[in-house]
Amino acid sequence: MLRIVNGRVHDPSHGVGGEVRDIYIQDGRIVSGEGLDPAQARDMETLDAAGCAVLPGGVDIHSHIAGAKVNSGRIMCPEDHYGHVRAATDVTRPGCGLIVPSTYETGYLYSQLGYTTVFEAAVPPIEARHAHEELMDIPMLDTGCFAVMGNNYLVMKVLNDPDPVRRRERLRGLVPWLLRASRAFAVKVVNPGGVEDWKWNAGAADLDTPTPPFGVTPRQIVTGLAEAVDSLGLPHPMHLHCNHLGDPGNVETTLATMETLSGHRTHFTHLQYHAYGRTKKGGFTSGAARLAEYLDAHPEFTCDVGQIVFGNTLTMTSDAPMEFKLHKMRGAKWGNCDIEMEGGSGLVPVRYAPKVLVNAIQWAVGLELLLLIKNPWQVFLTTDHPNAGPFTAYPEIIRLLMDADYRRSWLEKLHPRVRRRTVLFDLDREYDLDEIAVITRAGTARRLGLSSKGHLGAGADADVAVYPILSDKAAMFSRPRFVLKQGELVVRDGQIVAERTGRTLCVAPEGYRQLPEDLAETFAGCYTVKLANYMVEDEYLRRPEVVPCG
Amino acid sequence: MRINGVEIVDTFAEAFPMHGARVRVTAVNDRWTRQAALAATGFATSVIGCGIEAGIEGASPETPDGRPGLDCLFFGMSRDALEKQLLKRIGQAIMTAPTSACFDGGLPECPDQEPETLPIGGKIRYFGDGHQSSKVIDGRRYWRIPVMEGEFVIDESFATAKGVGGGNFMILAQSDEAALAAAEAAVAAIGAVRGVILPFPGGIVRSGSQVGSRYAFLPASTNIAFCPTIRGRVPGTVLPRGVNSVLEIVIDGLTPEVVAEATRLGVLAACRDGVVQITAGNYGGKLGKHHFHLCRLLS
Amino acid sequence: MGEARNRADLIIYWGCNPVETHMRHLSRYSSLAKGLYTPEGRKGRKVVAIDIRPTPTTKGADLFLQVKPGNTFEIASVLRALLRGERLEEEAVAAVAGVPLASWREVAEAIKACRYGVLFFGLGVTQCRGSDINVEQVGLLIQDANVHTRFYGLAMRGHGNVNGSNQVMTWLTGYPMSVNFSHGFAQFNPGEFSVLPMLARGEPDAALIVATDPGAHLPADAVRHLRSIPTVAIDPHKNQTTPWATVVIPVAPSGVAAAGTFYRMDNVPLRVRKLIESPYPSDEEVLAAMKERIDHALRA
Amino acid sequence: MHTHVKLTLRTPPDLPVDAQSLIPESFVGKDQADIGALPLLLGNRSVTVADFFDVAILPADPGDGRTEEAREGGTLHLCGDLSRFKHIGEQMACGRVVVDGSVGSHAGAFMTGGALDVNGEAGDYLGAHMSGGRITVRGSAGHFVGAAYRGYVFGMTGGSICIHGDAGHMVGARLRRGLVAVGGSCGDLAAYGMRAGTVLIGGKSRVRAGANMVRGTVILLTPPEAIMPTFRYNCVYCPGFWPILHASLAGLGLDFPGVSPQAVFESYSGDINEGGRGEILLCRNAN
Amino acid sequence: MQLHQDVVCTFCGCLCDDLEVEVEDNVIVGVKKACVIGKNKLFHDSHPDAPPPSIAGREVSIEEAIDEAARILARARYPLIYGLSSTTSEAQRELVAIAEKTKGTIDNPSSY
Repeated sequence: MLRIVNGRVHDPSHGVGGEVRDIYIQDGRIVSGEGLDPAQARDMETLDAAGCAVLPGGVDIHSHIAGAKVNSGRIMCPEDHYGHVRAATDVTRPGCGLIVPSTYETGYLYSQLGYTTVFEAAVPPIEARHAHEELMDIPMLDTGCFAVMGNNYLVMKVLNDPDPVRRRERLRGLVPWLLRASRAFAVKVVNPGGVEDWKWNAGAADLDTPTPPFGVTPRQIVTGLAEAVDSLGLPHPMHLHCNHLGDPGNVETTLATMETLSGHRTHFTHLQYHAYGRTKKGGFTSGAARLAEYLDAHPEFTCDVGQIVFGNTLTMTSDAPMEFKLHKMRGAKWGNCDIEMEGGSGLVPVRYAPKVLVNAIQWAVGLELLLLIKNPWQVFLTTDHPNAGPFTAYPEIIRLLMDADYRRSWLEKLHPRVRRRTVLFDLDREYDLDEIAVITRAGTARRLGLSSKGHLGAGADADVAVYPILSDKAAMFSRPRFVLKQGELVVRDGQIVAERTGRTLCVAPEGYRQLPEDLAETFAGCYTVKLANYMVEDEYLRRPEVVPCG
Repeated sequence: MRINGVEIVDTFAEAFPMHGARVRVTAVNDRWTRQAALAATGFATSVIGCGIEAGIEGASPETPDGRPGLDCLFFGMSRDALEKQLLKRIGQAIMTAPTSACFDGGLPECPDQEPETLPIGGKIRYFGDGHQSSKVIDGRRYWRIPVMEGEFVIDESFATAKGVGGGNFMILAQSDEAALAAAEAAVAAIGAVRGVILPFPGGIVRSGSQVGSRYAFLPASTNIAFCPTIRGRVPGTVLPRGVNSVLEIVIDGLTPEVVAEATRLGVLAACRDGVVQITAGNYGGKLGKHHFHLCRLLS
Repeated sequence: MGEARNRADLIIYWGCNPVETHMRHLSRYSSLAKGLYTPEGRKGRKVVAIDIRPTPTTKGADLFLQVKPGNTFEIASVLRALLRGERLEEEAVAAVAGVPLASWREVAEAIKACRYGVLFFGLGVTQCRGSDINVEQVGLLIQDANVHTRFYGLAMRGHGNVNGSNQVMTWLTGYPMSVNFSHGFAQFNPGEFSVLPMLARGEPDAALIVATDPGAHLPADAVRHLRSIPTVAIDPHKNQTTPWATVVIPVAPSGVAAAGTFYRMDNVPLRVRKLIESPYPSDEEVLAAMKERIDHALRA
Repeated sequence: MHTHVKLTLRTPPDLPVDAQSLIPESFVGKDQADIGALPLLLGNRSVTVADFFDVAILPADPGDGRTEEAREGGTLHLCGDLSRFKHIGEQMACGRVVVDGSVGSHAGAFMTGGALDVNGEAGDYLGAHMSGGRITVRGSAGHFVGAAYRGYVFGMTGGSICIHGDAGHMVGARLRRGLVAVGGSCGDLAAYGMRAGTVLIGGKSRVRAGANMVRGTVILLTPPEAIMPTFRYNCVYCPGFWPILHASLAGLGLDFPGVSPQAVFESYSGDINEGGRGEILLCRNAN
Repeated sequence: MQLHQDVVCTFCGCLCDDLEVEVEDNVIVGVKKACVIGKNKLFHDSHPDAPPPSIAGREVSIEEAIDEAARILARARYPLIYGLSSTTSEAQRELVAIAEKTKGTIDNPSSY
């Protein structure tokens, strides 16, 4: 057994807000200290957390850490790696990179911030084997991945079924099959219909733009999949990247999508990129307030922000058409990959600069969402790593949320017109540690349906992050005193002291065990791999853990 | 004091600080170098009417492109005025001349001043309409502007320094022939001095001026105290009897020292037969910062 | 390649000869395949071939441009210029790579006119004068093409899992090839840390060769250096390296007697299976054991 | 402080050596023992300067003291065949490194100031990413002179590199600013993708000079194998800056007999795929 | 006799995954759908022509050969690890780990 003593515990799931409590750990889980013989407690291995905040390990709900497009990003940007290297030590392997770190480095960097669980947010099923291969090589973290379905041919074929009952039923069979084929944890939808549209060389998809070849609309795609996810009781709701990412005025599309989905549990990802109003001349303004208002009235919705971090980064998304647009706009390097019948992906390096008005507005919009949405259980901290910036910037963002003076000090560094286009600098709200705990672990874990994560109650996974309480919150969260992974000390004073292999989280909802004959025939007709070679085998899951459906 | 029988009045020339720059014009041969330099420094006798004072200082000791070069000095009442005129004159008179190029001649004689530069090439480049390009050689940026005959090369920036404008002396002579001969001799003598120019035609001015006028619209008017034809009716005349013609030499220079030296050589050369007196113009010492006492210079 | 099969109405084979080297490529993935939106198969597609000599692949093309060797970069540049609508002066650029400009115009027009084009390029592009810069230029060509239509490029990878080796190295080290760990972390620099120049400079003092046959594939001077240092060869078969290698370790052939993952040329990973039993361990098993022993030796 | 340190190589190593420590800054103010203890990486193991070199601290050489660089940062004098020593002079900011012998790759890479003089040959990536200072190589240099490491958009951003002998492929590739001058011949893709600056090749250049260049000037004093089809012919003229550059090169010790300050050049604009604002100047006098 | 369906061919980058392979007595006796080269490779891989484990030409056990290889690589000061092209990503991972441990250089035939 092991105990953490004298720390101020922030466990918002249990309403514990900074009281000094001891945490007891046995066999990788948190156990109750009640009735423990004091002598026995004294003999335990003890970590002294005096002057520290004790939080559950961080849970990242949306990040890009593994798979084909991440790896393409690594190849595309060797210059990101040269200056960020980690030499091998007795406990760690070498690593490099910041924006697209190598797999081991990804695990180490997350762990050094006190994160213990991270989800890869976009995996096309046909490339899921690759994602799992990389996830196996990310230590320190429990991981899982989301299977992209918003432009999947089979999904659209089923959605095209005119009989609503049969359509629902078949989707309830197909979605679990795709999740199992890719050993994924949740359903991801990226620019529904829009990627397929792009392959036909068409313009951007609106909610009611029919998508070839079936003429299924994005509205039909999102409602169909949301219904399926609901009825299957998946632990995590549909994880939705809306249409028109990054376009001025896209807040209208986002609101229309929300209205369509109202009543369905939905997670809107990197909402910052979908929260732009439009000036008369077509310029950017913030639409964050309208979305915040909508979320305040709709507890079934959650979002993560995708907060912009100033500096260089690499955008990578399954939203291939958006990436091409970005490439033409910036004249930057571009990579693209169309994935057969399932989607696409693109890569473009970018630099977000505070003096560029659009970037400054994007930066403000993310913070506005975090500050305007009243209930912290509905909004989560992400940078959509690495799209809006690397996850290593989380401590800096936390400081911006917890310190209004510091936030205001940024005004002079930004493009002057940002003041007129946003309301950020009129907001005085400051997050407290409990709220930070919600947006970085408790809230994300709950939204992911992970009952043993994001809290410190008895029975929880003993994933714990202990931070020294400092007035500079960026410093506080960038160098944890201790991090425990499944009850073992892995980070001390910000340094990796032990390497641990995490688990792969997946789901196993009831659905098709085998594709029905017509879909199998469709599969054979449009895929270049055999059905028998499509499903990801057990060999690709390290320490799998099936999270039950509700 | 007297030199060669010419009286040197014990007075001083009063001169003002002016902002100066040295422009080094090169071209394929002496002829085209001179054409460009003449055009650029033409109609630049007095800031009063021309906005700038300029002249050809002499042959360039060396040129960046190894071609024949002439150094021209430009003096304006402010850096702004200087920049405005240089842009016009280089753009209209040097860039337009066949085979020309234009460089910053530098101001080595003014090492004590804070170095200030004007972005002359940096602005003239826009004539290239987006097709201009620059070349940095040994840390110095040159602009290359495509022109119909080839390309026009000009330094990005030109050094400026505070110099001296309005150094002068007057040659009071018995006849106009004598006055002119003396003035020409003075101009020839001053030609040996680097760092100065004589902005008036051939270095000589006959219509010297006084500040102000009885007409509100004129800032300056004819220097009545020195005009022989109205000697009898002007109470403040300074002309002794027997003076029938006066010519003035005006000197602009980069430093007081070179102006003084030019004055000294000029006066000495002007002390010839037929010259009655040599004096200088001033405003009682109230207006100008620089005073050049003739007798002190010559003793 | 699913997209090539299902969508491509224009296929360009450049510096590759899949009919002889990737024999089922045409029927499964490209010109001859019948796909979802290409039910007519070959009839519904335009096929262009660019190569330095006629091959069975070029024979099957609608348009064959026989080019002079070593001009990949120039060809890509001219096609880019044509796609960008740049003025090319016929008097100066009468021919590129020995082919009249008019023919390149035809190719550029075909790209502009297609609905979905795919360019397959092979060693003729990647291994000719300019190597990696050629690939960069072909990449720019593809970008320029996407201004007009959807256009996609894919390198025809040779050996079964050479793409996998790029992928694995990239996620573990950050780089797809040519990585050095002298400092304890990965340094990447093709040329400096590439096998051919390193051997030519005589730098390595020991070598571990797995699943390739340098004795057969590398130039003589490179082999000479390998033969002068302790060399470990791991291979399922006798080859031109095993007779002289210092240590030879036989293994079970992957995909026949050992299971594991291979990456297709378009990055789709597939699991290869064990069909028969081998008396020998797999590469993975041998290397895992070797790693442990190296670790032990280094810690000792 | 004025330092003059001389290192004499005893025996050339048979493995590559990473010699990042061989810059004047590492030596200033150190005694013989400290200098001998400076680290080098031989293959994959750490060794010291003393393992390879005889170390001598010399009185300030009045001859070296003449150059501004040496006065500011001291002189490091290396003797012997250092062709397996990589990264000599890398990141140096001041002072002077003189090598009597050849150096390996990355010499003077990321240099920001000072001077590196190699009286011998240099390897690949000479002066890669350098932003200031000057490099002179009496012999030949390898590939990627002043170029960018893979992934970067820009290579060298300032300073000058002067090679009296030949150079390999990609001379001045992705140059952003500065001068790369090669007295002898060079390989393919000189000035590839350059953004601005000047690349001059005295001898024969092979193919694709200036390919994908955005701005800047490529000066070829000897006719190349071919000019990229994506360059358009302009005219024949004497560029106004050429006499100035000619004099500057002469100052760097690069003389081109037969190419006068008034030489005329064929001018080409390109690369048209990148906007066509760059130029190739092809000397006419030479033939 | 065993019939394996949907077998992945490992010869080239196409990885055709629809092969039918017949195995009898641990020997491949039939291959369908593969191209000529793929078929030959499968037969070749099935054919026992493995080199005997050896050190300096002397036949040894596999274990001894691995020991000696480890000794060579642990001692090396600039080892080169090369190949990787026709093996599994699982084996490639081990090779990267060996390169890290021996502080060596790792490269594959796609380098230039």
